[in-house]
Amino acid sequence: MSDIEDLYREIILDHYRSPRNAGELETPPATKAEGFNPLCGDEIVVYLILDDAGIITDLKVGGQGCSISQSSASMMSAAVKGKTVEHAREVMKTFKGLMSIAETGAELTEPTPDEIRKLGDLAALRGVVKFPTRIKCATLSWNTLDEALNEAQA
Amino acid sequence: MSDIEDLYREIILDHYRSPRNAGELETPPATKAEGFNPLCGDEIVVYLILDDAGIITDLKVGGQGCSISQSSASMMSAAVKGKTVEHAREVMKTFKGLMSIAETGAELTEPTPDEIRKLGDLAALRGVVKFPTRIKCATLSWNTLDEALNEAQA
Amino acid sequence: MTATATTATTFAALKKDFPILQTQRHGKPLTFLDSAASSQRPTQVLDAMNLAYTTAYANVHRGVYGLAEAATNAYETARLKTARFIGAPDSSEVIFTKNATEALNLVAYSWGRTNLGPGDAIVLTTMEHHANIVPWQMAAAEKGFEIRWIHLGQDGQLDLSTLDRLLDGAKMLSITSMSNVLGTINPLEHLIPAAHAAGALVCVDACQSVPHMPTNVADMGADFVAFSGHKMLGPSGIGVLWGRMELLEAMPPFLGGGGMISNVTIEGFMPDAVPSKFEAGTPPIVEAVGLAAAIDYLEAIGMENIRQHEIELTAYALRKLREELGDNVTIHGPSEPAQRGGVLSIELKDVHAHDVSQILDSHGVAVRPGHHCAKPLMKEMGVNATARASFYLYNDTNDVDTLAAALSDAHSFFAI
Amino acid sequence: MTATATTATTFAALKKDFPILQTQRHGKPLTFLDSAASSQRPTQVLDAMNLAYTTAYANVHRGVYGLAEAATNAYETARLKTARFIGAPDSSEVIFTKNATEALNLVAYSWGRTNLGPGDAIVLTTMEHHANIVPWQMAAAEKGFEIRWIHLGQDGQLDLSTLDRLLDGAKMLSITSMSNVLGTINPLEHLIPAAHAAGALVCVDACQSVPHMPTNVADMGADFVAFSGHKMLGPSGIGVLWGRMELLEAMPPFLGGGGMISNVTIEGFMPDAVPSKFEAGTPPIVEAVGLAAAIDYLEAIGMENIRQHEIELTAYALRKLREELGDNVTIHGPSEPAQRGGVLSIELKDVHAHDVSQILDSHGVAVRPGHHCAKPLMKEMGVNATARASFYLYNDTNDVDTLAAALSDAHSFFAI
Ligand SMILES: Cc1ncc(COP(=O)(O)O)c(C=O)c1O
Ligand SMILES: Cc1ncc(COP(=O)(O)O)c(C=O)c1O
Repeated sequence: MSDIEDLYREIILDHYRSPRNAGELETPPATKAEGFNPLCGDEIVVYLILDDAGIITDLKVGGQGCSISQSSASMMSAAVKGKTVEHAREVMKTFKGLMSIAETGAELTEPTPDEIRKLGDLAALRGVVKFPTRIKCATLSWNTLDEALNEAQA
Repeated sequence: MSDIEDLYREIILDHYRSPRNAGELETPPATKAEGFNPLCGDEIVVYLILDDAGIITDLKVGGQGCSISQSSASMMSAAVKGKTVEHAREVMKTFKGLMSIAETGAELTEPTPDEIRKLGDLAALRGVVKFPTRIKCATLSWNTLDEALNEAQA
Repeated sequence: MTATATTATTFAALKKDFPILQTQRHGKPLTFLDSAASSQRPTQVLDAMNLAYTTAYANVHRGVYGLAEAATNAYETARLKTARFIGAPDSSEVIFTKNATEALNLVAYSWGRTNLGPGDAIVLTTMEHHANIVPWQMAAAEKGFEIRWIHLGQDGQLDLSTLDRLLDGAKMLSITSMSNVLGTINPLEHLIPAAHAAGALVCVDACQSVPHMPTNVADMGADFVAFSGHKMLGPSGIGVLWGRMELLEAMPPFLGGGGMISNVTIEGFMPDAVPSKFEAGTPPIVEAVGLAAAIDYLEAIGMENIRQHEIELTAYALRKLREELGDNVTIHGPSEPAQRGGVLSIELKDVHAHDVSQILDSHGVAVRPGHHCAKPLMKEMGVNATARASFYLYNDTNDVDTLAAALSDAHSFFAI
Repeated sequence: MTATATTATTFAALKKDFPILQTQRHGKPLTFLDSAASSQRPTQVLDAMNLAYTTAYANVHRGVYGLAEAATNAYETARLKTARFIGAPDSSEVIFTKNATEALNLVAYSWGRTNLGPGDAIVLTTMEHHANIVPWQMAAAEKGFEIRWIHLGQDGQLDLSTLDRLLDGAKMLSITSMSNVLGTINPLEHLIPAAHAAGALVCVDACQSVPHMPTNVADMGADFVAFSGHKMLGPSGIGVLWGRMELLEAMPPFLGGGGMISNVTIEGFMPDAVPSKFEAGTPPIVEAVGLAAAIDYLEAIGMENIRQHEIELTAYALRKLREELGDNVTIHGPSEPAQRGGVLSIELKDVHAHDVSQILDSHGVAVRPGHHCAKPLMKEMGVNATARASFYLYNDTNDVDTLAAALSDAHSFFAI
């Protein structure tokens, strides 16, 4: 498989063409965060509702951009909707590890095969790591989610 | 003769060690102009008195700097003191021609052997032309004289 | 290389002068189509810089010794050459900066902050590169003057229907000679006299035109002209501001430091004459030598010939892409090749510019996706990003064919 | 070249890495003693730049294709290397400018004009290069703050007897780490805490120290540090500003344009994060690559070793010139080699610096005459010009011997 086929796996194109959880939520009650990639103009808007138990009861994603940023956002939404904040942050950490991004101040730890398996569809984005400029596309929705979660918890 | 010996001819060193017409004149009646070489910090101050007939009846030179700027100033003073403004400007033009400098807007005309002979001691500065950065040293006193004359005639 | 190289074959032969164009990407020959962002450079330019570094380098000005004289001479010769290349009446009007952006900031800081205040207005176009917008927005925020905008009209051209109203009372029109997104060549021969008639000065961002067509600032009649060395076969790290001497003399300095003063005391400083006044610190010495070598190279080919070559290549590309991709491709900008530069902003149906560029890269084709530092323009065009292919003298119809084939592949890849 | 090169012979062997040092002047081998103005560079640096231009050049950032990624990577690697070289806690604190002068202007424009006004004061020393005087004078003329001066004291050192009074209420101390005229190394370990205790920030003009001795900005405790690539074996056209992130984040941008924004509309712009915020336009891409190669070269030798070599050479030179010329020579600056850099400002009795330099040139010896862009200092020294000989890692005792012989010749030439 060539690098480019590895980058654009079928499952990615599927999320790109039919994004999950696309749309908006009313704010309030929802919390909204906007992410922005100044390099390419990609935009991601995350709307979410967090209940008292710390569960992301609803989540929608808006914005526009390339196949990588949009499919990553779609997969992200599927991976965290209905889950706890804790779980969402765990997935975020694993996914960023897959993208070779360490938490601030921490050493980079490569995700274990087991952790990767738990990523589900998101694991298909592993080919991105060979294209450093695209890593920002793949992580944009996650950084935006992070902001929205911080705000919802603030 | 090496370039450097050609540059520092004995007559130049003589003017450098025993500058002619060194000093100041009271202003007024004298006109004063200051010249400045920002590249090396050389300074020339020209004081002169012009009578109604257009004759430079007195002229003194102050300032400090390298052997080329100081000897050139000394030679300049000897060449124009007691002469008419017209004559001074003529010598200036010949001298600048020797330094490969054309009047603004004019073609460069190399001085004829006859003109050079008329320069007297000043002709000894011809070696300077091989050292482009020193041309400014050699012409500094002349540019200052020019300013002083313009002012005296204004 | 001959001075009369005009045919496509002769231009194709230039490629061998550019070592980087012999390299490969993903096992494919490199098809470099991003010269609007920055061009590549021929061996002649690299050799000139190496020669300077290995035989004639020292800090310029102030030195009496041989190397310093040689370096100063090379630097000042570059100024003379640049002046002649753009038809500047006086070589002292050529100021070397680090890039075109610094040149435009110099105008906005030194001329702008001195001459503009509340009640004043300047005119920009929405087609400007950020380098010709942000410096003015910064000055406007500080000094309280108004910025008026000429908007985009039909066929990638400016809408000049309200020009007179916009210019009325304005003190400056700052405008690009050629859009780096659309390729549009603006009608300066009409705009400059109109601005002058209204009492406004004209600053031209000539980044995209100086490398690609003959330039004569005197004929053009502009007051300031800015461009960059790295887009015209020169090295990175050097730009040029040309300005009318009378204006430059009246302007305060911009950067302060060594080389721009005639005297400094603890009480204050006196600026030196133009151009030194605007060249504080150690200038881009060897970069100027490289720029001069680039100018020699361009002049040997002839700017008219380069322009002609790029018109032909653009015409061929517009035809070829349409043939190959039909309605699946949109190319923004003027439809008439002679009215535009060799800059094609491409939109491929259902494929984001970022993905287009990525797929093209796998074919060895280098095009740039994004907003091209022209976000206000992108907004008026109603797009978020385009994939921009841009040509220079070393490109040929083979490059266009490779581009067309790669675009087809990108389209089928995403269109399944 | 080994990492433990410490003996004079090993240093002498470095000369072969510098092609320009193999050249001749007036039939004599070149003795280059003007590195304080600008150094020469080894083949390794030139090769790195050529490699970048011929295999990995494109405009940085924003590009998806291979060349653009490679160029961006090389540029950002240079930032990382520079940050590590100066001990910066965070590589984003390293901003690439065109030279040290732009770096200091950036501080004076962006930090200075935002934070200083009537009633405020900053402290400079009369030992500063014009690059650390004029930008502040320009800002002071505009904003109406006061500039206070630390004057020259004994033995080429600053007079710190009134330091407390000068710092009282001051908002900034901007000071050179090493004088480019006297070689004086200022006691920053004392001055920086004193300034901070008084509530002032500290900006260090490190042009003359970063190339010649170990630098650790974190240990130093400064708030801003500026230096130039061309004085440390790097190319012309690049300088560095390091600043504390907290300060850089709070400062407004300086130059506006592409690359420094996160958004632009016709209503206004939003700046990008540090360091992009301060790097408008196409940066000195290949210059950064050259600087990184220069840093590699310096690190392989070791900055401690370089410092040691220069102390030894300076000690030798002070002794040798005294021996050869006795009272006919005055060398300004600290008498103790360990307290100074390898910069000798020479006055030869009865011979003007300009003439000294000229005669030395005929011996192939390159020294610089003049005020060295430090006119206030020259005034305090009571001289108009000096002939400055300055050393770097490629100089050796042979160079000093040649200098001494040439000075003797200059003296006898004029003293007859
Ligand atoms: C102490 C000092 N500061 C500032 C500068 C200015 O550096 P640049 O000319 O590279 O901007 C120099 C060098 O000339 C210097 O020696
Ligand atoms: C039209 C236009 N203006 C200004 C610039 C800025 O040039 P530089 O990045 O060399 O400062 C560019 C290039 O990016 C451009 O295309």
